[in-house]
Amino acid sequence: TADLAAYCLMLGDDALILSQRLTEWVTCAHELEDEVALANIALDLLGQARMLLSRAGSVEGLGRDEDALAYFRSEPEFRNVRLVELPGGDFGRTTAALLVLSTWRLALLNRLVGSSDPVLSAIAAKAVKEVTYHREYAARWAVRLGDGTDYSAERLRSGFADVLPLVDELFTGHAVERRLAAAGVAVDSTELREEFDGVLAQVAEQALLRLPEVNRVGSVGGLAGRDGVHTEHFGYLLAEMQSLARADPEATW
Amino acid sequence: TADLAAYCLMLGDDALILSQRLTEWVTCAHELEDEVALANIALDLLGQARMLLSRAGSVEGLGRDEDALAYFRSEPEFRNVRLVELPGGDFGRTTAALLVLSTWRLALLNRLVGSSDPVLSAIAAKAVKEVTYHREYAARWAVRLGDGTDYSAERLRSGFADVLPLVDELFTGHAVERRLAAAGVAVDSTELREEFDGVLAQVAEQALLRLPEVNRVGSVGGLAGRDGVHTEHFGYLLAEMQSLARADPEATW
Amino acid sequence: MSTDEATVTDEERLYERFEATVEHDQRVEPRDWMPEGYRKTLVRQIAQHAHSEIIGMQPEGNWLTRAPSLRRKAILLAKVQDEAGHGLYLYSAAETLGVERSDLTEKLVARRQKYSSIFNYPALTFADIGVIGWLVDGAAIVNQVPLCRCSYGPYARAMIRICKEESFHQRQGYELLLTMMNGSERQRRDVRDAVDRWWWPSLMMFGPPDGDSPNTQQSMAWGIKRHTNDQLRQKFVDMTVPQADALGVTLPDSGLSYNAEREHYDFSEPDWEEFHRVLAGEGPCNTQRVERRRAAHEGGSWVREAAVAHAAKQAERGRAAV
Amino acid sequence: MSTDEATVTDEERLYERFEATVEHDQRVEPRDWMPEGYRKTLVRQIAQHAHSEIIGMQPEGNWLTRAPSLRRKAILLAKVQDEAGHGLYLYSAAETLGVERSDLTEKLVARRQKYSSIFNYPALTFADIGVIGWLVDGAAIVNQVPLCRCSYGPYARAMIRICKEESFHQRQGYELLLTMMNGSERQRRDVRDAVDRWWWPSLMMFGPPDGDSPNTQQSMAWGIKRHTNDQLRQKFVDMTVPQADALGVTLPDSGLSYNAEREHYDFSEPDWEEFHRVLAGEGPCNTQRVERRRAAHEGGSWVREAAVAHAAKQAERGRAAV
Repeated sequence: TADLAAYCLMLGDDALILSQRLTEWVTCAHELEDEVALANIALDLLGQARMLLSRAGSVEGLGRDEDALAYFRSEPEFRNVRLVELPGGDFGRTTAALLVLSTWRLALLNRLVGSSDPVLSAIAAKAVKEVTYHREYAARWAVRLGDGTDYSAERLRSGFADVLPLVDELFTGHAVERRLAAAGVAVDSTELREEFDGVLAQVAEQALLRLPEVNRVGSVGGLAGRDGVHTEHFGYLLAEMQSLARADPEATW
Repeated sequence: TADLAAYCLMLGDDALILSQRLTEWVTCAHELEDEVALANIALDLLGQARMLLSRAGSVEGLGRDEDALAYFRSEPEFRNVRLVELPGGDFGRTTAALLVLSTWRLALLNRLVGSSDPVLSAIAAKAVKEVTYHREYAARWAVRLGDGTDYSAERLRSGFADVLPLVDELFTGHAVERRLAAAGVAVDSTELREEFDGVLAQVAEQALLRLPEVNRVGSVGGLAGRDGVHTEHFGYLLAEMQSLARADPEATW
Repeated sequence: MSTDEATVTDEERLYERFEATVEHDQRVEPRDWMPEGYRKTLVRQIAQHAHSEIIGMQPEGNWLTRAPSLRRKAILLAKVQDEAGHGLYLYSAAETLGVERSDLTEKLVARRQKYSSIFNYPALTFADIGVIGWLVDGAAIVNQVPLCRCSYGPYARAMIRICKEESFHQRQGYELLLTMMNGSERQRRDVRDAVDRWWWPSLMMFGPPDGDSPNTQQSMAWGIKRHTNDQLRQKFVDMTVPQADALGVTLPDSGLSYNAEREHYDFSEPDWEEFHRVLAGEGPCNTQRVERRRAAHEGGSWVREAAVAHAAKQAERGRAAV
Repeated sequence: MSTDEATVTDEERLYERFEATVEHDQRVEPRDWMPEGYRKTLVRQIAQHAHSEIIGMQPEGNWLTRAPSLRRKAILLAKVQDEAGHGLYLYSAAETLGVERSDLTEKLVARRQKYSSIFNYPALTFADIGVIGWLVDGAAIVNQVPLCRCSYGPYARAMIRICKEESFHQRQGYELLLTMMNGSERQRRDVRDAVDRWWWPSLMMFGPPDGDSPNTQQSMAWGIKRHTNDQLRQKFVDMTVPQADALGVTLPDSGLSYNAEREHYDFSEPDWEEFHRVLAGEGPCNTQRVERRRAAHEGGSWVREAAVAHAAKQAERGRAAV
């Protein structure tokens, strides 16, 4: 059950942190319709994060609820991949990050529906519909940007150049995953690579995008986001996100 | 003595927050020499802030030291002017903000040397030399930018357009100041306007800069920075600055 | 009879029909004839209202990334999203009057059209989120409920939908404040402080006193407005004072007291000089608010251009394929 | 005798004099003749060293705005400032060899010159600040103390000044760790975690094992280098293990133990594959580090251009006034 709690945190933290990054677009996107859409996606992911964090807390049995886990864990206790920590503010990068993460997550969720854990299975079933839309939204924009103007194609390419170096981390098959996958509870992420590569290649083709060659962002002695070893960007995101909750720990909200 | 503590916080918080903004330049300025210079100015201001906050804490008598005041006050308890909260990242704006604040502060410190409070007087005597250099540095850059390229002149002008709307707040003559000034302890900031305007006009002339006409940034029902009513930027700055100290209140550093 | 005279007579007949529609509380629809002044007034008012929804996202948006619980974050995000939606309905309503949304956006970012001045105040603590819901949305509802019976159909219909969501938001805001008042000392301090800062600007949301509001009469005659500024302000005060009591906060007006004779609360005049200063551009956040929208608009132009270019290419391919 | 032969003979004589200087531990100075290979090796090494100081500001710079006490903030700010200063001395030393600092900066941001790979690791908690001071500055000192006797005068003199400041920084780092180990549970956790992350990269700072370091012999012959990589690494381990014990942390190497026969600590091999990956650009922060410097350089070009334009105008005015 320590494994199950850790696994729920992995999937929950991915959603929580990507949601936080997408939220930054609200009030400053290029078009109101996209502020609405990005807020929607952020809300979906926030909802998934809440369910997964709650589940992690109840499995763990230490009395931590979703807020204790979101607001009172320190950086090395977060289990999200580093990809979702990338700074926002660039719609090319946001499009690339959202396409990559939702393609991976959808492939995962589709399999997780069959989990032997009924809670994970139910969460996955609900999330599949949402993430299908997220992937469509990102793919649609990838095609518009890639097959739009020369400038937008370059911005999309540059967005992928920022995101692709962090993609391998999604497929490392963390020990926790593998143990749970063997028990029929989780999905071994190494199995998702083929589907992921196929979808990405298809979108890239439609977007007339040649995925750039990039240097991987390596791990630290073999450890990365899933082990609590994050990027330097992450501390700032957490400082902001947790600031009020931590400023007044006695408060009730 | 409540007044004296409040006054020390005003001058200390101005220094602390401007120091924090200048620190943001270290590792990303246009030239190493300027990273060194900006770090120097930030260090001077940090030193002034530490003395003034310590003094505020000891006058107040509640056992709060410089760190308790810097890291564990909430936003409405800070007494700095809003000018120092302006976002950084634009060297035209940094130049304008530093020129305005150090011109004002030098005029004030020169008078504060004569304070009947021996601690304030000593702090002022030391700070005068430092802030003289800060003002010179900012003035030198204002002239270089204003009398440099067309583009740099426009960036300087735009920096002043961001800063000037907040200048009046420096000269409002807060009730605390006026009471302490009457007792010979503080300087009534309304008396500094003439000298300030003179220095600024002189630098503007050398920089071939016509100070732009701007709308003032108004107060909130008569209240502004000195009353703890800040800008929306300030909360983010504090969240970042205080994050680690608040994350582990039991820690010793 | 010259053509000109015929036209005039036609127009008189049209005007009479328009007046009858308005008088019988029927709806004027986009295809109906309407006087130019009516159209212009409506365009200005609906645009201003739409801009207010969009700019109004910013003070609340300031707390999205820092909301102190995941539940509050979800509530706030949904609310800000609703406001974007309201802006979209209202821009659509304005477009039925023959203007382009892109043109209205340009006017907003060039400061050639206004939005509700209240959004030029900063949201400084999370209590402000509650107070904006309670007081600002509360005042908006008092202003807007009569607009559900506005003589212009598309505007009235947009308002019905918006008002429903606004009262939901208002209740959420009040509920947040109740929770905070039952929380920590710091939370109570923040609520009181936020009420002090937002009370007077909320009263100003109804506009200047009736004596200084020259357009009110015409708007009422046209069925756009149903009550005067002062009537609405009184209604808001009467509604809000008991809510403040229930919450346990003191409104920052020593002149506030129940007048048994009038059966209304007496209250002091807001600082109308501050109101006019903010209106003239010297509020605490005017520049910041418009600049943020302008930066988003200009910084995002490459994305909009890409979408247009892609659509054109697709259309081209479609034609080529036929 | 042809001119060519005369030149060769001159050069031979110069070379002999150069070798004698080096052999007698005297200093080669900028105006002295030196072999082209010596000059090139020095330029590369000094530039790499200067770049390391500048890039090395970033992991620590990451905590400047979040330092948890004002005293620690002042210490850290002064330290990062010193590193900028070290970079400046070293660029000056490189310039005595006939290269331009601006050219070296261009090479850095174009990734055509390297810097110490350790700075491609992230500084994730404030404990990292202490560990960087203790281990990274510690390793740097072991590397650099012999450079104070380097055969090239300007480099040797720069190193003397730098080493003095580095040992001050190292003591500050160790003192921070001592304080943290006496602090809260979280602080101790962060220290242990930081030691685990930085230990192996610190060992890698001495470069590949002697067998894989082809340039070492030549550099030693020229008096640039005084010890092999493995000698220095051993020295660092011997020095550090007792400090780790005093601190109460366990270094993450199960193979670490004192060898009474060798009178040295035995230790395991670092993961040289990771070393080569990071060197090849695939460390956790390579792109981030260079991009930050590139963005600063390119984003600040308008400021440098303004300074140049202003100086030119001033010079023009000066000439006009004469």
